[in-house]
Amino acid sequence: MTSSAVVHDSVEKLSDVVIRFAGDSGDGMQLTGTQFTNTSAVLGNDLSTLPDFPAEIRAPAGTLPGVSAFQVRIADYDIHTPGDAPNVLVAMNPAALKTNIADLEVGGILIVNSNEFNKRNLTKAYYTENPLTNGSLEGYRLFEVELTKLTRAALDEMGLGNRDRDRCKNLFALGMIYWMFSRPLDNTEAWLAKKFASKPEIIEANLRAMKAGWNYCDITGAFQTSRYEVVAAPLPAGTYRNINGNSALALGLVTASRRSGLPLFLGSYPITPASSVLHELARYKHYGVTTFQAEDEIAAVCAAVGASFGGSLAITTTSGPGLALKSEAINLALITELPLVVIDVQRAGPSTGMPTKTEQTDLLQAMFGRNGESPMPVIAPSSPGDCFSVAIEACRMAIQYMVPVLLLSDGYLANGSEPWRLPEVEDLPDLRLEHHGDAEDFQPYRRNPETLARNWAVPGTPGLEHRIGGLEKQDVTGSVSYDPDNHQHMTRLRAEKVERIARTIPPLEVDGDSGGRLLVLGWGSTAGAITGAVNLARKEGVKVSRAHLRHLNPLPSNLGDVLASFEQVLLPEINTGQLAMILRARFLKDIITLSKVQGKPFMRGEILAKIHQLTGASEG
Amino acid sequence: MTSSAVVHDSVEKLSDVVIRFAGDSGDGMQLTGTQFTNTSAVLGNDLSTLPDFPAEIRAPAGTLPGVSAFQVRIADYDIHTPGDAPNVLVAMNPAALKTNIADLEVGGILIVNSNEFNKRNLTKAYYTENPLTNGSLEGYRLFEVELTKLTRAALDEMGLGNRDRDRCKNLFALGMIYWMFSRPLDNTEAWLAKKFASKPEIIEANLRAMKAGWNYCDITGAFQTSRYEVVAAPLPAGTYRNINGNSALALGLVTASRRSGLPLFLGSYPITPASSVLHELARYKHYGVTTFQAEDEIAAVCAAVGASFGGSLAITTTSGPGLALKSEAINLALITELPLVVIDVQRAGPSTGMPTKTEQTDLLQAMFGRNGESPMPVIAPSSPGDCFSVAIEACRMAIQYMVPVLLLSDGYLANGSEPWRLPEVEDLPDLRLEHHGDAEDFQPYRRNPETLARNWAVPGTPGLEHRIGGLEKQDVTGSVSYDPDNHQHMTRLRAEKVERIARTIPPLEVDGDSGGRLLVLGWGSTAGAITGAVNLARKEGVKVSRAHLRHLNPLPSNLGDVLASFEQVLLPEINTGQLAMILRARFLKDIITLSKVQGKPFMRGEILAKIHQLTGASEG
Amino acid sequence: MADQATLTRKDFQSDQDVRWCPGCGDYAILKAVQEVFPSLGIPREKFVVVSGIGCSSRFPYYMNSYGFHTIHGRAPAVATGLKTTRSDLEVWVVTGDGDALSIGGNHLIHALRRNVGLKVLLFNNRIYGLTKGQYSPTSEVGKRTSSSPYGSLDAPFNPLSLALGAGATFVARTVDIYQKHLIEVLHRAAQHRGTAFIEIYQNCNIFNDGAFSYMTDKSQRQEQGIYLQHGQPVIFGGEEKRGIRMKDMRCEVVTLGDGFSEEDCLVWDETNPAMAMLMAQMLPPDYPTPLGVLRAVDRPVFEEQVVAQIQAEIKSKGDGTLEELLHAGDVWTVD
Amino acid sequence: MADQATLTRKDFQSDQDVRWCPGCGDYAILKAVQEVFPSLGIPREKFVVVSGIGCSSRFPYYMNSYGFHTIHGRAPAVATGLKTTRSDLEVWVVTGDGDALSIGGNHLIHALRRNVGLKVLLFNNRIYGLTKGQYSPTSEVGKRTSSSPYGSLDAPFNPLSLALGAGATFVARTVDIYQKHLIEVLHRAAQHRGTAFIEIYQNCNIFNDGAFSYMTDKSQRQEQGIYLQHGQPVIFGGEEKRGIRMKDMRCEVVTLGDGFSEEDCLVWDETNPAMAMLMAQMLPPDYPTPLGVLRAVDRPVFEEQVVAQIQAEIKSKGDGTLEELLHAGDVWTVD
Ligand SMILES: Cc1ncc(C[n+]2csc(CCOP(=O)(O)OP(=O)(O)O)c2C)c(N)n1
Ligand SMILES: Cc1ncc(C[n+]2csc(CCOP(=O)(O)OP(=O)(O)O)c2C)c(N)n1
Ligand code: SF4
Ligand code: SF4
Ligand SMILES: [Mg+2]
Ligand SMILES: [Mg+2]
Repeated sequence: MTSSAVVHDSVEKLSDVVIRFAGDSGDGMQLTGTQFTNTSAVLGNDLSTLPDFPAEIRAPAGTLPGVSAFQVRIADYDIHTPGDAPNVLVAMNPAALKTNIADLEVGGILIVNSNEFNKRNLTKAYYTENPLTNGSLEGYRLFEVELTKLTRAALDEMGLGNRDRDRCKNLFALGMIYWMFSRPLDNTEAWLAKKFASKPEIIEANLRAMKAGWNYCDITGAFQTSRYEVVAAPLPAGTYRNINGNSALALGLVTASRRSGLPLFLGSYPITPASSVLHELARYKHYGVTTFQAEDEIAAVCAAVGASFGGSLAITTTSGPGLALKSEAINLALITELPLVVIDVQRAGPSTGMPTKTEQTDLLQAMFGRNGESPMPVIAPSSPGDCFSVAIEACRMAIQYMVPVLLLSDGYLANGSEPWRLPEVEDLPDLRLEHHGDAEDFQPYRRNPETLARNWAVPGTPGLEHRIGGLEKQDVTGSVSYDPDNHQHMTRLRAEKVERIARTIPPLEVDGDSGGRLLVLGWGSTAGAITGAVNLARKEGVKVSRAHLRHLNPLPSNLGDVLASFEQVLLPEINTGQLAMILRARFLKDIITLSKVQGKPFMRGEILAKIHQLTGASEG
Repeated sequence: MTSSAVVHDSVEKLSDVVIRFAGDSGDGMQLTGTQFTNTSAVLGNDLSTLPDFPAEIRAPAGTLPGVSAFQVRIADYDIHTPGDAPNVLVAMNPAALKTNIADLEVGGILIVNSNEFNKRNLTKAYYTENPLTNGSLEGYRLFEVELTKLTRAALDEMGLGNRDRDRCKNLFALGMIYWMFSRPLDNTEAWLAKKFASKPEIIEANLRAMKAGWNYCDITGAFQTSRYEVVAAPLPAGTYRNINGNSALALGLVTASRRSGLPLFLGSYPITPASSVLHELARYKHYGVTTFQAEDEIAAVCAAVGASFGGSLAITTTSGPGLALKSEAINLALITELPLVVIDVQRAGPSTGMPTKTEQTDLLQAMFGRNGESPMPVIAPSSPGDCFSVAIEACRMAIQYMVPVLLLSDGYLANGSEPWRLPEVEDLPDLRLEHHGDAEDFQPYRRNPETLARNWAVPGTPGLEHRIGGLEKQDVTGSVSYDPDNHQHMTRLRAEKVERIARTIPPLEVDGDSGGRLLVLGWGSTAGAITGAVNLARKEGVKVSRAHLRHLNPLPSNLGDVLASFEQVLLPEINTGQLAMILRARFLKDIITLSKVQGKPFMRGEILAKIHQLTGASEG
Repeated sequence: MADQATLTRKDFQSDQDVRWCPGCGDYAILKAVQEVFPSLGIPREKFVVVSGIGCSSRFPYYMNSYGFHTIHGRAPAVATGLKTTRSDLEVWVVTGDGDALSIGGNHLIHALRRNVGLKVLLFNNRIYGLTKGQYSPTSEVGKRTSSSPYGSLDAPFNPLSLALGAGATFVARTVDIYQKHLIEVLHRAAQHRGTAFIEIYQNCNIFNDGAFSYMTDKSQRQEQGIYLQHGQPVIFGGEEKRGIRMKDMRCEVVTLGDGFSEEDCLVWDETNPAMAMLMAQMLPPDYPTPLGVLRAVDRPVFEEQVVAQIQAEIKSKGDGTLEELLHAGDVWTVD
Repeated sequence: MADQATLTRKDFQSDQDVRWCPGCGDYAILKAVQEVFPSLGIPREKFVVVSGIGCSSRFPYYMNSYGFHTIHGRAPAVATGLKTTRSDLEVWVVTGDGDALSIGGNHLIHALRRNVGLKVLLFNNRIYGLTKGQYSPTSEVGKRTSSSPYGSLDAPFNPLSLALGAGATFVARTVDIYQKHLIEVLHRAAQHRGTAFIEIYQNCNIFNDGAFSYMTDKSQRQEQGIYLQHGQPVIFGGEEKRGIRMKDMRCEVVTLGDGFSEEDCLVWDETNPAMAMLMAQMLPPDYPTPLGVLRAVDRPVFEEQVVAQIQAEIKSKGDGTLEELLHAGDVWTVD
């Protein structure tokens, strides 16, 4: 909680605050967090969120595995992560307290629903003593609120049972936090009205609970010394919406479809945390989108390959274990040189691993997890909003170069959200293709001399009848060929095609000095934490530069020069050093890995500590 | 054809000769080659073979895709490859001539069945003129033999139709070559007698044809100036048999089963060139071997995982596309820490590629083709015979460390053969395990402190009931765990377990000076060609050392020192530099790749040329 | 180590907290299985529960037997490897409609044709529970879910027909909350040699609540369910008894008394493939739902044959030695 | 570019050399297909032949239409993606018994339940041809092959039963060398809406020669084959006419004249599921082999529904614009 230290009207202005809502999965914490986020977004804060779902659908109420949390950070300046340690923690029950308290900053605000701290719930959370009374929470600003009781009381007149009334506890909590951070209620009011249009009773109950929470603070003065304000961040002018990574992917794909004039086809099989891309796209039927929920990942990618053969912009979405299953079929797209975008929303592995947790451990699988020499472009978004343009870029590469492309997102990006400035439609890339193939002297493997893309002649076109398949093909004619020299040639050609993409991607930009002591390099979802850490280090006077890779294959052509310009290169990865391996091999430069494999994103502090260590800077 | 230049009794002594039999796939060339090989083996030659099958089962007779060839090299000294260019080519029809003549050494002996050079066959082979008469074969020692006519004549009295008689042409050719290389017929006679025990007519016909071939040469003096002898090679004393790589794998697996006391289970789905391991093992039922031909590769590996859970020594065999499919399930073995040996007999990719051709392009897939951080041991045999001990070593690693192990063979090793000295049973490693698990205080993930292997407690053992699965597991207890630190710990532990294997593998041995200008490093099936090339270079006085990696993960602990001791390291690979990438990343040393991706093994000459180039030596 | 003679339900309860949603039908099935296992007279260590991925597939963690929570769709394949090499074990497979029929369809039908000695419990909740509610291969057409906001279009599988078509030797259907029926069917399955396939209707109260209430609602149980009994006429209904008779090779519901008597009704025969198929294809709302054993026949059991073949070879050739193995074929000696 | 009105067999012959073994049954099927395509009145560019991997799956290379030789077992999945997005195309799938029923079993049954508009030609030679002769999921028990030197133990699938169990709307069987029958069945399939599944007995003269000679031998054709005709009594046999009648819900072979007449025989009904199942399960040597169309019914076609749903949404919401897409939901403006 960075205080700007301007206190007036007993409202303290803050620059930056991190709030975490934690409760039972039945407590509606995701909704609470999302509402707070949206309201803050409309107020113009920059923000970043981190939901944390339990692995079980609905573990028994009150248990540790049943805890669901949502962290949101709002700021009056440009931020990049949901924050390391929350400044405010709302804990709806003992289990939520137990699993989250360790993260709360020392001296942080802790609001608990004291009604839930009964024997039964304490036991479920494996507390032997009541933490509210045994002094263990002394380091925090603890506010005990009888949230259950107060919510029930607020809804007394409505004639609802206790179960229904208890469902509104989260709105009571939201009301309190709205009060504490001086947020208006109207945004959530409007949302409730729309969401439950057909159920006026629910709207009413939720509204009452929220207002009761707000009034409780206002009237009782429970938090009188603690009312804050975080003013709007100076974001670039434009229209914004709050977006998570998977939604942004879906929008990007539909956009690419429209800008290329190719119908969008998604073949997918549900898997956490990728499923919501399927869910989103299934809603865009009026954009001509076809979604196909296949019987498994193999059928999903195969159907996409079939759709691509038929002329669609074909996509398949999955997570790590699904990518493993798709690898054989991806190679079919690779050898038949059909465009395909494969999206892997990474999660913690190996095997089923920790499905709801994030990780960047599929990079090497994406690069090399196929039989034979099978290079393909790999690209990764750096923030939830960036998923939009990365999706478009993946589609561009796929159709312009007639290659399957791998897009590596992750669970953190998928579920995390940030304000996203809507692009102007006319600024979006034009992806229309020149018409391929001419019946006179048509050859299926004849190539565009610049991109080396082969002709994409779709069935139904008279005179261009041809056959493709997984056997090695003679260049130009596309006939099956066992000729040794042709195989060498085609192997080289498939690699060359991918390498040529480098001509169309921007050089790597360095933020800070273009050379010197230390470069912190990143890829994918670590961008926010790295930027945050580097900014903090700079504030301390440490000289450090920063760069972020979007294209992982091919790499930007200036990367070698950039790396050579720095004495040290630090590469934080949510794996054991996968990109580092690729760069070390390619550039024979000692890349220093900062590895974290805990199913969680980096905290700024962790990267900052490493920067300190490498630069010899004090822990200042 | 290296001549020792000792001519007596009009028989020229040769040190080394390469013979290729080529004909239509119906002509029995594989049989002919195998018989010549076996006879030579019994005579004590060192030898090496290279069969070359057509991709089609039986392409129309006389066509180019229908050509089947078998190359064998015999020598009176220790050799390592089937030879670069044949000295003798037998071409049974125009198509066989067309596809093979380019390889024959200048001045080499060319025997053709002139009866087949008719209009029809010439057209099928896309010859516009008859090569026998247009002077195009002038550079060779051409012998035209009316092989069809002579064979028919030889069987005249037997009352067989022409079709049956023509089936014996290959034996006529074999007889000729036996005469030419002064080999006895008895070995083949015995084989025929055994093979066709129930069909005396076939034995008789084949025998007559073979003898007719022999006599034809002896009587007509067709080759009078060309009779040769290759005497026995000074092989180490012992009992030998000629073996190909897949048979050696099968024997190694059964041996590991016996030496460990664990029943062998193979789950497999047929795929070229791996299928024959399944075929061989299916014959060893009286060794208690269970072979399961599954519905697909996924079921095959899953069944193996199930068998491993049940206490079997579990194996799955496949080739590249199949490995891609198995990757998800291999990770299940990895996270549940169950022993499993995965054998990939590599073939040319990507996708279906060129299924009958060889390649080393699955190394990166083997290393990295799984979701999440999933390190596993990788090992590769260097010759057909070496497959035996590498199979045993793979089993050792799997059961001693409770890990899935990847064994990378390839099509060249699978089908190629060499004399193999039978080991003494008592010299074979003892793979018996200590009894795992004790009902008192049993924990499924408790570990051996030395190997870090967890307990392998098999169902049916009273008191050791426990559950395993693909979710992340708490160390020691094996309970499902989403704890971030535990995940980090287990990730490290799974890697550490693989690294610890390095303690039990021998240091890399360098053949030649242990440091200096140039090291030629290899892995897998390139061993023969590299050894051959290095030996040739040394004969020329070039200083060059050689080393061969058997363990690719973990690498031998002294590898870094070895690489550092050489100015240059050359790494020939039948891929675009996959191992080089791993070594470059690990040791930040510039490894020079010699790449060949043509579906064919290296020729010594190709590697020698690169050695020349790097050492600045003349073309020798 | 509990003595098998005295095994009770408690012996099969593991120390893990059960983590299904409160109210989930899976609890009832767990209870029934923990009832049945100790009653079979088999030592606890002989039981192995193998599952895939899904809510249902968490099952092994809650059973204090050996257990293997494998990967999505592959439980029948893993179980086949286990049972083939360890025919002494009791291998039970727990799977969901997505796990068994979507990604795992192939392994399931292959296990059925091979007749591997597995008991396959398919928890059919007509939804993907664990991934939060997408339609499954048993969801009815037109189902609105997160992945089918305008209604699903894929015609569902009929799991019993599919199993029958694949050559299953034992096919049954029961319901999570019909404890007695469920336990009876599990007992029948436990006795079966070869693959026993049991579809268990299971309510997912979070994502597909009430999927089976058309028949499980107390008022409907008699009207909407046919409880098949081998050798008995197919009769159902509460007050007003009704029956199924054959007409022109199709099933017809008739009201008894109304010109029809018990004699006109089909007499249930578990061994008749045509009857099983017809019964499997009786679907609501046109027909009541058949429950119980639709098919139970004897056919050679895969793992028994595998073991027998190995034994026969050992008998005919002798237990192979390594010496023999290595020296087989053409060998020669170099001195 | 040939004019569809005048298309002939030649128009569908590609320039690639056909590379099956001389004598392979695949040649006859190729010939029949090249006969049927030009006769359908559909332009050549509308045909796509999609295959998996196997000898049979080389088929597309020999057809001068669009073609896709995909990967092992996945042809139905690739074809589903193609047909769903391009319902204007005629998508024919060529597959083998290994390709379709071993590795590809799941995709096949899912295509059948969805009723995607594909024609699936399963070349059943009861062997893995391309990989040189291992037993397949349709090989008879006890088959000795390279991978089963002591005889295979896996009970085979009955492809027709499996397809019926999966909900197939069109199921037929024919034989490579019965050109006329084959062409007739292909014509019927071409007319069918939804998935048409056709098992074609195909002789692999290299690895499984004579697998069907028990019925294809000239002398046996009448005795061993039943040529089903919708609406006709099920009668077969040469001199001595025989028929199939129903008894206790099982099929029985009766000799006509011998106390039985045509009237006693089952009248074939392509729409009756029980009949189809019974007929599918009639196996030699106990029964003659049924040929022709076992099932042909109408059910909503997958890709038509998909297209209709998209059209309906466009109609109700208007063709979406990018502006709308991006601006949906809560937006706010920063000036
Ligand atoms: C390879 C793979 N693909 C997808 C998933 C995601 N996934 C987990 S369970 C499941 C479906 C579960 O449905 P069902 O089998 O019906 O079980 P239920 O949860 O309904 O009991 C899916 C799609 C996965 N874990 N692994
Ligand atoms: C993933 C994969 N696994 C295995 C193979 C090897 N393979 C190719 S075709 C085939 C079986 C062919 O049998 P079938 O489908 O009956 O076709 P047929 O050759 O008999 O026409 C197999 C196992 C492969 N190409 N790809
Ligand atoms: S989501 Fe449904 S099936 Fe899964 S545990 Fe909850 S109620 Fe049961
Ligand atoms: S192997 Fe059999 S199926 Fe394959 S082409 Fe030859 S005869 Fe035909
Ligand atoms: Mg389900
Ligand atoms: Mg076949």
